[in-house]
Amino acid sequence: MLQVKALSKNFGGVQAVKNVSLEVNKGEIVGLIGPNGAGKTTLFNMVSLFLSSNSGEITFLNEKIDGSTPEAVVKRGLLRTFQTPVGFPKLSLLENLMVVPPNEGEGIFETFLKRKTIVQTEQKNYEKVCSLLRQFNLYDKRNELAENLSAAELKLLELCRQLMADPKIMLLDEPASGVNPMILDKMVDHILRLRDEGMTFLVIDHNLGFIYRICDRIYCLANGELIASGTPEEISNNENVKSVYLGVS
Amino acid sequence: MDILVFLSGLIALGGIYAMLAVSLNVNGGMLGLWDLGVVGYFAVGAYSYTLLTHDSPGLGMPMIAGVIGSVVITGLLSLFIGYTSLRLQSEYLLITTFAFAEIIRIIAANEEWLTNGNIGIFGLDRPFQDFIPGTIYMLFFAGLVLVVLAIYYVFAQKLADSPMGRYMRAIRENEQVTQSIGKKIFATKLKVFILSSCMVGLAGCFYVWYMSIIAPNMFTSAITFTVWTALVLGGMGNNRGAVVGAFVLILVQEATRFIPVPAEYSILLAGLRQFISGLMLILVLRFLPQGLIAEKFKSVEKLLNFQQNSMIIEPKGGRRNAAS
Amino acid sequence: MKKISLIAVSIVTAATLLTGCASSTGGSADGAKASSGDINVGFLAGLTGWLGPFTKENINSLLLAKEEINEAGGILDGKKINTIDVDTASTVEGAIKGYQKLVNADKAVVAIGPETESMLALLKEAPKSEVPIMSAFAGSTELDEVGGNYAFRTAASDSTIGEVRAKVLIESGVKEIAIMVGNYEGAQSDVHRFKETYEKLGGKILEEVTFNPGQNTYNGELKKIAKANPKLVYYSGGIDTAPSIFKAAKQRGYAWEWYITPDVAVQEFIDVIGKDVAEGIKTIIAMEDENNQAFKRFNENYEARFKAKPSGGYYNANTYDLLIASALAMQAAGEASGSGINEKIREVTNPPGKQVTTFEEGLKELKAGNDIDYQGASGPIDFDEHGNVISTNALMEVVDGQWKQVEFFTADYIKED
Amino acid sequence: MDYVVYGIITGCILIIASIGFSMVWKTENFLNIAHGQLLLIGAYMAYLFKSVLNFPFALAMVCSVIATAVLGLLLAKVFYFPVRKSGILVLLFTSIGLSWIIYGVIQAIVGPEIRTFGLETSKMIDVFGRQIMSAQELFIIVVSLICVIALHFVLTKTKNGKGFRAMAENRDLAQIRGINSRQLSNYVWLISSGLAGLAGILLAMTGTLNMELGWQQILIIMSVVIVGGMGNIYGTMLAALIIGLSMDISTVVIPTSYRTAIAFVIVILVLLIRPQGLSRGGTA
Repeated sequence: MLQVKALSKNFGGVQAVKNVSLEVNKGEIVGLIGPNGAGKTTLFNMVSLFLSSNSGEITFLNEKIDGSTPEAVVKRGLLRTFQTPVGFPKLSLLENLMVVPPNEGEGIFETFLKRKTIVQTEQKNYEKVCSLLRQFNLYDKRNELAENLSAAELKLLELCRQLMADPKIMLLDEPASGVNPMILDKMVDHILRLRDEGMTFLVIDHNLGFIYRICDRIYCLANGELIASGTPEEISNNENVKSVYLGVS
Repeated sequence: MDILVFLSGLIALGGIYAMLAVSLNVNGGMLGLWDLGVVGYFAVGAYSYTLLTHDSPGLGMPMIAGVIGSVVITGLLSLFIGYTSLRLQSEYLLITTFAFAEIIRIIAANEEWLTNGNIGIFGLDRPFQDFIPGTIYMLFFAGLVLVVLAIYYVFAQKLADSPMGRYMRAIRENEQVTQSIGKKIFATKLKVFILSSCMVGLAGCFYVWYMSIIAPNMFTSAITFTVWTALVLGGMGNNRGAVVGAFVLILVQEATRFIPVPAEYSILLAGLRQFISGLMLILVLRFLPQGLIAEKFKSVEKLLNFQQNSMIIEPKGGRRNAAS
Repeated sequence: MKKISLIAVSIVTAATLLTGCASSTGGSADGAKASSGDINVGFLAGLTGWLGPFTKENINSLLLAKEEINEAGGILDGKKINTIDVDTASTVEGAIKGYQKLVNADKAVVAIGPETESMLALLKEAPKSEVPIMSAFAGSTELDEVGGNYAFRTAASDSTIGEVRAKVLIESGVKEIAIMVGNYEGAQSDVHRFKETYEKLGGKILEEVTFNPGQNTYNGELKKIAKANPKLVYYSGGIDTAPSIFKAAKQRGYAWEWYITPDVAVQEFIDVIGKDVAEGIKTIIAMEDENNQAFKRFNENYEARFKAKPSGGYYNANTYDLLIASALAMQAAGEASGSGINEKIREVTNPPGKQVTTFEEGLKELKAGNDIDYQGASGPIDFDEHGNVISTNALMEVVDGQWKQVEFFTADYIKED
Repeated sequence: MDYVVYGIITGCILIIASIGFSMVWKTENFLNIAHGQLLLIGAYMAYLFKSVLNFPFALAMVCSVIATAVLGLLLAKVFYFPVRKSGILVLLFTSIGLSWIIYGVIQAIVGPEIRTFGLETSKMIDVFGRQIMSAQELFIIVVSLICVIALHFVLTKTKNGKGFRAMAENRDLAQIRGINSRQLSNYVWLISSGLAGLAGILLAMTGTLNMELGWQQILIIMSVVIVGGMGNIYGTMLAALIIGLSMDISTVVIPTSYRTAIAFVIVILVLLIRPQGLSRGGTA
């Protein structure tokens, strides 16, 4: 579903990502691990087109997408989350999610000319948002401002928000960091459930336990290079991976 | 009666500034664009109107054509400015828009064939001036300003309460996340920027009417700072705050004129007025960083009347502080 | 709720301040309580901003005129004059706000002081409000043919003074000059008619450089002038830029003769650019002959009252005359009103009539029922149909760090050919 | 050729005026509009020492720079430090409010008169038989050179200077490494205000002391700093020279009345071509 071929990125002489290739198939949960500064987030940024790559190729749903815009990629169903899930702090949860689906009312003239359509769309979106919030146990807080949520709740909200955009694949940037074990279990449940419903994931995280629990396959990056790939078992026994992790922490 | 006329003069001016503040709130407050070019669009609006309606220099067109023309011309210019500068972030955008405004003023001062240079154009007509006696014209004019201000307010408020307003606030809050959910941020910014500029341009026509003269030195950066101050004072992101901020600022500045002092000390007093404006701004920012009226939370459910029966409780910290 | 009440409080405070003070007579001079019979006269000018340096002496001149009037017993059977200073911050917006305050809140009968742009902005407003606007230093040619009804000025028009200046230069054999002009209305208007007349009379402008006030240096501008290699340079600009320009020119050894705009023909100018640099700089200024009695008397009184000499370039005598003439006009009209002034000001200042030079004399004659012709400290003060005066002019030069009158030209100078 | 010299002189004053502004921007993260009014304070302080207290000019300069530096720090402590947490916009507008306060106070004290230091007209200096610049202008260039060198020394050799550079490189990292940010901040405010005071004096030396000085200069200062790249000291120096040179050289080609517009056109061009300014500064 998503193929990355020989992707590289330079930052003023520093090679952040070197010649990385990876692949994610439909219905898979693929992990991406590596120590700080390994180039994981840079890779994410390039795949989601927030950052242009120096060389290499990204293919999504059998079409080349590099050179396109983040918006266009989102439309095709590739969504990403961010490491620090601040979202829209001064917007309520409802607003945080209601803003996601494309809405005809998001124009100046439309606001005044298409009132009826807007209300209909809003009604539809509202119901979708509410059911999503119920699924994630956030419904009671729907009128709370996002800034009043706990870090873990924000992570869930982040997930919800990206789900609102009907993704086919989701790139999760550290969904488990700063999340307490109880909520982490829930997060795992949510992700697995979504996978069962047909979603595909590419996940970055430092929490190896979490990654091993959910992932079908794992890639390991260090210093911008791919040093290992395989099933969780293979990775957990890989000497390269061990040395990289031990060497850093 | 005379006091009324005097106050109506102040209200007219305060109203014009309030129009500017509401326009600025659309892009500065709700969308979070740091636009220091307000006076530039103001000048372009005022000059386009004058040059379209005045006989020489100018085309001598009817007033209404001038007003429409000025909005269109301001819009086109802001399309150009916005297209070139809106990709820049915060401070960079601030300086670029500021630079554009300065360049507009310098051009107005130097291109004599077009604008009559520094001398400007004077004795400009006001709407309906032939039908209303001069002594009470100000009353009428203040009324006209207030009506248009009300339209501005309702318009901006409707926008704020719509999905568009929500979308704009989202961009203000977190541009990156907004982009990650597939929104075309640049296009939206440009649209709102042009809208706001057009609103400022229209206010420019009112300023011309109020002043009855147009000259480049009416359009210094002091106006931009005054409008921003009014908005920050009143509360960013909040249309009510914008209006209140503008009136409070103008009224307080004028009120200081009435402090009775001997002639020898009038220069001292003049210095003191600057001091008071500055102090007021600092105190408000220190103790009410969200402005006099903070941007208020409005529930989606309430706005759309989804759950008329249930009470919607305002969340804690329910005032949005746009000033950070 | 707390915040809303706070706004409410601030608005109410502001409004109370406004209306409360508005119903009283506003700023009363000298801290003295203004009694209800007093006549309010407004001084509407930029006390701050770029006009600030001009107006500080004018406040004094007006004070002097006021005190003379009040000491002579006031007008209309003992009514005293009361001046109210209103700062426009040197902006048109400030002038309009200030004028509205004077008219509606202070019930002033006349607004003395606005500069050119503010005059232009208030031109239509004044007849409606029936409160004349009078300027002592709005010299712009733009005002040449628009005033006369509720708008008067004792400042000589730039066009008159420009013509005089051009003629003087040509007659003294200077046929080629360069011009440095500040990028603002006052400076450009000053140069406008001069250039026209000078070229008509056969002079040649070698180079004209427009400069912006407030720059760090003006070397580039000066170099441009130097390239044209003129003998004489005409400078029309502010006092703030003068030191940078004149000192730099002197330093670089440019031995030009300088003529400057009358606005900066003040002692301060010599002080800021230095005596050695200022030596020999000339100007032609719309001023009464320094041997004229009224002018002498004004200067002496001013010096005695404020312990400083009035500066010619700040149009102090012109400001003084405006108030005296207005007071006489009100006396003649028999009522303290703007319309009274507008109606009678020509009658008391223009011939025919018995010539008077002080308020006291004028008051006496008016009371005796005689027609008068006020001869002011700044000149004969004869308003034409557009509210302008034809001024007398003086050629001034800096000698030993002082402005000295070198030559005097009567009002007829430009007419004789 | 002469225009190049003029440009360098203009640029040198701009360097002194802008560095402090740039440093504050880097450490405190906001545009300190009141920086322009610090120039005004410096100039009037020097006037106070020179013409009222009759100090020799050199001593008056030093006293004024020190006084402005201390006052600048004090103002920062009173007005900026308490609102630091409220965000950039609040700081920005506090600085605008502070500008008005300073302007109003000085206006009330000194009135609108225009003053000068009353210095003698300086001689021209001959180089190879050509008069290049006046002694006064040479003085300005020398003073700014000394400042630049001194600043470079301070930034590379002293602890606080290193701290500043570390902070300029990476704010978060510097805090992690335990750089005393309070002490550093005081230190930046002192240097920044002192330099502003010096710039004010230099400006008043060639021209006049007038109330509008602060407002007039802050616009150009902002342009310089933006062109130089956010908070980058060396970039700022380069930008000051470039803007100074282009303003003066432009007078050869286009009407002098457009001189100030040149600075703004450069700003717009630079931002459109290199949105981060001339040198890499890295925004947050």
